[in-house]
Amino acid sequence: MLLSTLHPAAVLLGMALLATLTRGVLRQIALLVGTGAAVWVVLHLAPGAHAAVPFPLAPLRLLHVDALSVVFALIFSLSTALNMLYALHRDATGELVASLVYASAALGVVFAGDWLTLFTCWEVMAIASVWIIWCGGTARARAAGMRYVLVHMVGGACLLCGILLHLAQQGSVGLHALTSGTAPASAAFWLILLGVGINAAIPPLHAWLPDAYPEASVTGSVFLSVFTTKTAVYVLIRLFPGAEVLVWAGTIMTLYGVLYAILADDARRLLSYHIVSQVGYMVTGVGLGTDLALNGATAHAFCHILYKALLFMAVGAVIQATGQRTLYDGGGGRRHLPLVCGAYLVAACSISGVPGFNGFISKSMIVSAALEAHRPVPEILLTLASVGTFFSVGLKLPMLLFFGPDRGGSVRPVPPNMGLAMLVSAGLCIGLGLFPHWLYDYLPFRAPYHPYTAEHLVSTLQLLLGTGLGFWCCYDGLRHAPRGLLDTDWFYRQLIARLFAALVVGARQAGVHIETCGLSALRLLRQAVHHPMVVLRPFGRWPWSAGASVPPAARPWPEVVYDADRLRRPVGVTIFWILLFFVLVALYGLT
Amino acid sequence: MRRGWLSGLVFVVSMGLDVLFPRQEHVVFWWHRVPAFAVLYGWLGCLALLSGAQWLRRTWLERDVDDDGEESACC
Amino acid sequence: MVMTHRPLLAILLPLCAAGLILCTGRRPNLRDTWTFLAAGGQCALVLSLVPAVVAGQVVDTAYVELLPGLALQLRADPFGLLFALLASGLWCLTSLYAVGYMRAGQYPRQTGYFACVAVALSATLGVAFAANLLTFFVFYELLTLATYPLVVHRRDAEALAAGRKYLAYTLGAGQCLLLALVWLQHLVPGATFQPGGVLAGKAAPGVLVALCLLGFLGVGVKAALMPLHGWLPAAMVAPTPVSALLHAVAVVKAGTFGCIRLLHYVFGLDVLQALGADMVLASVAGATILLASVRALGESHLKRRLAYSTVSHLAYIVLGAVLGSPAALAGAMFHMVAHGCMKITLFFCAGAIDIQIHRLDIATFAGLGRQMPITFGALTLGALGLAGTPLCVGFISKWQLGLGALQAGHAVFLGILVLSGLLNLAYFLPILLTAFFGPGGSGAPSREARALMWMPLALTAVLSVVLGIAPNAGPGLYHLAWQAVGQIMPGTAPMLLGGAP
Amino acid sequence: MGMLSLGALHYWLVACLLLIGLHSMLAQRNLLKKLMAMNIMQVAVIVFFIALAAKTGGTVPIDTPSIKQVDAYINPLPHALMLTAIVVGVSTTGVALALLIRLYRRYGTLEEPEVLAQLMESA
Amino acid sequence: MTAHVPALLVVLPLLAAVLVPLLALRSVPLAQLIAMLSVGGVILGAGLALRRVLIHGTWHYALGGWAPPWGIEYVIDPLAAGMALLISSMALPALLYAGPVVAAWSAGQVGAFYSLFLLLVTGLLGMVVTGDVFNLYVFLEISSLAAYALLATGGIRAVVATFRYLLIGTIAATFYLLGVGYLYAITGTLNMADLTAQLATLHTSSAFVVAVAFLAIGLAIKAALFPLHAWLPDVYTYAPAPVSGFIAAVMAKVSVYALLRLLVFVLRAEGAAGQALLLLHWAAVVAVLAGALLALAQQDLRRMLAYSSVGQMATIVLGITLGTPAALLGALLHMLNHAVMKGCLFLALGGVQWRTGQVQLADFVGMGQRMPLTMAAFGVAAASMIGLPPTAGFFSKWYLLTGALEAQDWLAVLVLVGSSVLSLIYFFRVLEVAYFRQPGVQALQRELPWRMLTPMVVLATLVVLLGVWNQVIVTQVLQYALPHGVAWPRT
Repeated sequence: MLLSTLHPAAVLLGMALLATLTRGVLRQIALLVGTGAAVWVVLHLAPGAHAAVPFPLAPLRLLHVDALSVVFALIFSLSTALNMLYALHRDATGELVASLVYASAALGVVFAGDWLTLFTCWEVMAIASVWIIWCGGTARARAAGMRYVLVHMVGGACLLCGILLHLAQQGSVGLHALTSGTAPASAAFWLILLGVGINAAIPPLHAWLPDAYPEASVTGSVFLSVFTTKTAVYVLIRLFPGAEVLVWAGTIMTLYGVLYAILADDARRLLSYHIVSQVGYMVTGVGLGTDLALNGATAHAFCHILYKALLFMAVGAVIQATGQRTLYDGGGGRRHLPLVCGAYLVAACSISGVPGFNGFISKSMIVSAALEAHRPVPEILLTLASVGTFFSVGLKLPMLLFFGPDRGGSVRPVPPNMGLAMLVSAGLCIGLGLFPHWLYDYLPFRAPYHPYTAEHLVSTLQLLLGTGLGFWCCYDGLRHAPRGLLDTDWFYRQLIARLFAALVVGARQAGVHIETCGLSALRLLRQAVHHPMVVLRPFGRWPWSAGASVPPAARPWPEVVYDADRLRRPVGVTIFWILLFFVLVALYGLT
Repeated sequence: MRRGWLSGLVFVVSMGLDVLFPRQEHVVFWWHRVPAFAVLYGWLGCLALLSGAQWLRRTWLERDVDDDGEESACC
Repeated sequence: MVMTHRPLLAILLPLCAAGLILCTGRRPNLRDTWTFLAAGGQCALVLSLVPAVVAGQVVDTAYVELLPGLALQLRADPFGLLFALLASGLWCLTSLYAVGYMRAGQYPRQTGYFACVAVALSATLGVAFAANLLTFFVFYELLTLATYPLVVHRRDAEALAAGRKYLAYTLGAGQCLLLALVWLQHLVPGATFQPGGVLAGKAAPGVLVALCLLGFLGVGVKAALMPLHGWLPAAMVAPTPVSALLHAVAVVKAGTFGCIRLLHYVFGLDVLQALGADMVLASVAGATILLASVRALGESHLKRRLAYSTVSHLAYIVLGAVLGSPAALAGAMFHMVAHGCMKITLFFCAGAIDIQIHRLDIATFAGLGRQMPITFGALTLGALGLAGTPLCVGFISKWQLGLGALQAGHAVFLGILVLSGLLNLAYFLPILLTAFFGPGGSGAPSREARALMWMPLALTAVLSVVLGIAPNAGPGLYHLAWQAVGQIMPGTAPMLLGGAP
Repeated sequence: MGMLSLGALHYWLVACLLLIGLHSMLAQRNLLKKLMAMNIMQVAVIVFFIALAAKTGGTVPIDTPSIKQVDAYINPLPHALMLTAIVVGVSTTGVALALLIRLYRRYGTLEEPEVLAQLMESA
Repeated sequence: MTAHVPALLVVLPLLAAVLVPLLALRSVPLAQLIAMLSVGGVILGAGLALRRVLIHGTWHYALGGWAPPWGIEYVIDPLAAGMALLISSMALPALLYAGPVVAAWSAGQVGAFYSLFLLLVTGLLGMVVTGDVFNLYVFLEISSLAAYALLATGGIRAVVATFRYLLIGTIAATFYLLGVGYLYAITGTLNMADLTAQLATLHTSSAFVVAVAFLAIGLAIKAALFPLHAWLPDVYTYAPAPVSGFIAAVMAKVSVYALLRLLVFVLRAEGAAGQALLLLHWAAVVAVLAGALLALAQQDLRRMLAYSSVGQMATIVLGITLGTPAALLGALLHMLNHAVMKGCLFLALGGVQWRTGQVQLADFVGMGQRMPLTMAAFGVAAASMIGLPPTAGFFSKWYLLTGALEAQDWLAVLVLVGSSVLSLIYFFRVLEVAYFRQPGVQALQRELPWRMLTPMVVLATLVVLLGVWNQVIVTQVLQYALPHGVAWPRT
């Protein structure tokens, strides 16, 4: 059946093409239908379907369907549809096309069956996403986008090196887990891990994320929050299940993100840091590597995409309505934007893992996996991270943004499509929270899990309660003027940038210097050549030292002209030479 | 002051609950047996995270906001 | 062994065209018709050679003996044909573009311009089809002479200075090459290009070193290896079509072509490896790749930035040629094509911008991308391709070169390649950023250049994507490259992975 | 050989003449004197050749009935050569004098430095 | 008739030289026609002679029936025949070219001019074909005297230059004569072949050494070998165009020919002759570069060409003194090529001067538009001087380089390459000014009359044809002109 091997990315690419050709309502309808169709196509993919294409470098396996890829493809296409609904009112063709290409590239990564396809889609994602950021339109967006794309290209370069090394070592082009072999981790292993790790925003390689995501447009950042990191998680699950280093990397991620989120002032930057933190859970899950953990990572990715998108949608709606970006210059969203406020709270509950919301059913999977794997430190630290999550996203942000004192200011109405998108997302969050098996049925690995047990509920509620009390106690300490935060991007934003600029300037000056030196040497030489006799004079009195002001290009012939009349010697001189030569020859002959 | 009282009350109540109905499953590490550990942990963790974060900000992470605007070095 | 005169015809056709152009200078339309006819005819002739060569036959042409045992001799082998296809194919597009450009800019001396370009293309084909070093040298010098008037086309002091620099570099190098040629003839009388080289065991190491030095000085200048690159940025004073066709494709590629000919058809890689010369050359190429990219970052004038980028990418080719693994060599050969397509696109765009806003300072492009979407779209494709982004032709060669570097056991050169890819982005992305997202339009609102200009550049941009997705499209250039590699390194079955079909 | 029996004296004469000629061509500033020195030099060569021809007891090589045996005559060939040389020398001198006349008419002097100086000014 | 071709080569122009002045008084065009016809006859004769000697080998011709070694003998081998052909066929264009130049003169002057020119040709031909060393002296002086007179017609500066040349030239001739005298003293013969035979045992005696020294220096002066070149630049610079075109092309070469003939063919490069060649080699190495550098220094283009001649003559001497087959072939080929291209250059330049009165580099701006054909001829010849393929100059450079490599004389290799680089610079300089500089005012095109244009265009064409056919020339003619014991091609 043809449909079973139709690549969903192709559908989205078609949509992108359509988006360039059409305008207005027609385009809106087309986009909704098309993105919906993509979801439908994903659902109808035949498991194990293959689509291989011959290519001179290596045969391409564009479409390689299995349970894992289907889950990610499902959530990607689903959230594409939702985000498209959210962005329906925008008329920014460039951003729409970039978003669709971005999404289809993510789908391409998910279905890639070989290294070459994977890398190709990987690079396309980077370019499409930076296009979205640049569409933010501000100077900050331009600068942040440039940093973003350079970082990602470095990641791509590492990935390419790793892939080439891997291929040069063992010929097969098919994707397979690099941790399966008992061989010690090779250079290829680390390079690929580095390349993927940059996209997964593993500290200290994470700084591009909070740097760039808040700078995109309201709709753009919603798209951005979905794909890059989660495709990285997917690739980690494919290639590095059970890589010990990931356990610790993930654990650190969770706390790192939380800490910065507590300090963050910009609403979307706070959410961005929470992407780091949440992805940390998934990375830990990948690192644990048990079936339950991998399932947990997958499920968490699925739910995370939903509620994180919803968070960005809600904050975006606030920005759209009031134009305020940071937490402190406003509040009272509750009164003006009740729906947005409600949607936000749903998402906040989800991310905080409140029972009944989808965060609860996925995050707890990973913690329990850590528990079953007898890893105390990750378990306790992940719990601590969820405390921080509830603190900053569940309490701090809404307190300041929605329930704070109303500073007035005009409030534009939120477009209906935005509201609809938020409603649907919120519904999905709650639905999955209440009926976890909707999600669990799709999970790739066989690991039964039941989140709703008494103890689990009790302990979770206790934890949340404690956190709430803590927040209540130190609530006043949170208000302060917005201040910038130093992060690891300082290294390339300041250090490397300065060094690099110095290098460029230095190289240029060196080149120019060399050329000028060469030119002046040539001028000297030419002058000497143009008037050989003057070479015999003492250096100081070289006549051309005077008129050297004119640039050499303007002087095809020299200042000092060879004047035969001045240099004509009496004939006797020649006769002298003749005699000298005669004597020479005669003596040489005679001796 | 009210906050202190209330926190104490909640803590005591939950500890009581935990003592009355001790936990059966998922008991892997010692702290799973500690009564009302979750509440305490949430409360302390919350304060710890906040103060830790503030301390970090004060010691290292301060920077003025406006150096985001700079164009990249390559332009 | 097939005897045919088509290579000869492909060389003579533009010469005749040059004559006609000079005669019909008074009537521009007729004059430019000759250019089109010559370009098309030449392209057709070269294409007609493809089947025989792909079938593995050596296409030889009758020759005249100039010196005892040394003849002016033409031969079409896969490598030569690859270069010939590139040059003649791109000439077709460039001739369209050039007519549009010269007329839009109301340039003087168009007759002489088109005549010289025709002669230059004839010389380029001669270089491509040369069967021995003498023939190569003759056409190589002719190429220099034919391009000089194009460099000084503006006739002002700057142009003349640049022209002087150009001749000083190229003809000086010609003398070195001549000496190497005489010496080679002295050592191996009547030597023709043989895959695998002819010099093995023919001379003492000292002599070989000297010969190496002379030969690579000779071709290295046109290949713009780093100490010898000075002429290329200076030559950018020429009209943009010249920079596009000659200083991005014909002349500089003739240099790299000569490098590969010398390396693999005269010296033979094992001879160089015995001398240790290959690593020296590789190091020079590697240094050039990086340094030139850094210099490009320092240039704010678009054409000069492109010139330094050309320097860097030519070094890719030389590097791939000396690494000595089949994949690297194939990558080098194919990068001649890849870089040709992409860089000519970029120069076309530069020309279109120049014609529209009369400025080439990158800072002045702010917002121009929204006014000239086709031009800057093409520029985007070309730039990304040069950086080695997948789906563009540049990726194919970069992949091959990287894999070849690993096969040759020199991972460091893989590092250099990817680093240079990043540098490429670093100096191309700001252009796109300024053009598409820069604040506001710059001065008077501009629009696309005339169709005769944007069509060719769109075509080349599309071409560089099509070749990136299907490298064997059309005459099967990628396959030709691997065929040549197969001749040079017999028994290297092009492995599927990183290899040819 | 016979020619040496005269002793090397006349060769010294030749050498002296030659050197006198060369020296004054080198040292004299007047072009006319240079010309005369040139003639002296040519004379030296003529004497040299004639000396080659000389032999003791030989008479001028004119066929006289009284003398029958060949070696009573001196070698006629150098004389023949020198006749040519003299002709050449005379004609050279003639051309040179013609040139000198034109020089003198133009510059009013035959002192080489002055002529060169005037060339410099006329440039 | 064909039996007496060797004599006719000399006698024909001599008779014409006598006849022309008388005819000129009657009708100038007729005189010019006769002059050209006689030279044409010589070309024909030289061609016949060359053909014959290539088929039947060296041609010995006893003048006036006196058998050698007593009588004077004319010996024509491929080299001599080739030189004769070269001289006469360079004379014809110059004569044709002279027409418009002398148009303004009185009939008497015209007659004198042509007769002197024919005498010059006679002398040079005689030097080439004679087999007798003293006879060579006579012809040397004939050619010199005619040359003095011709050169002096170039104005007052030419007179000064000529007088200085006369003094130096006479010293050279005298030295040559002394050398001949010494050879005669120790061998008692003047016939070249006989000398070779006699000297086989004598080339160690001190008299021989002195003789060689005299001969070598005398001929080196005539060949303007740096630093004995001082007479040449002024003479070439101020001579009238047709004269300089011819003299610069062949005269010095005939002296080099004599040098080659005597030191290599007659004296077999043995003993002192070999040592003299060695010294000449070093002198030539210096001279090649010195000539090129001094040429680079000049702003007066005639003087530039003159100094370039100094360098090129030295190049030929270098080839001869290297002595390997390829080097000798290169030297001979370069004699031919350089004659043609330098003749072309001087004629073109003289034409420009005759038309515009300008010879300074700075004045050549826009000359490419004003006199396109003339400058085109100049350009082709210049390309050949630089040694760009496929012009003639490239191939002589090729053989010379090969010879230097054969001899493994790296210094010579460097010098040869260096000189062609320098010549590249000084000739390109002219072309750049003439073609690529914008003239301030658009000067209208004023081309030369056909009689001046034809010779230079023919020579320019010849430059290319010689390049394309050099293979034929080398294999059919020059390799038989090599001194015996030097085989080409080596196998």
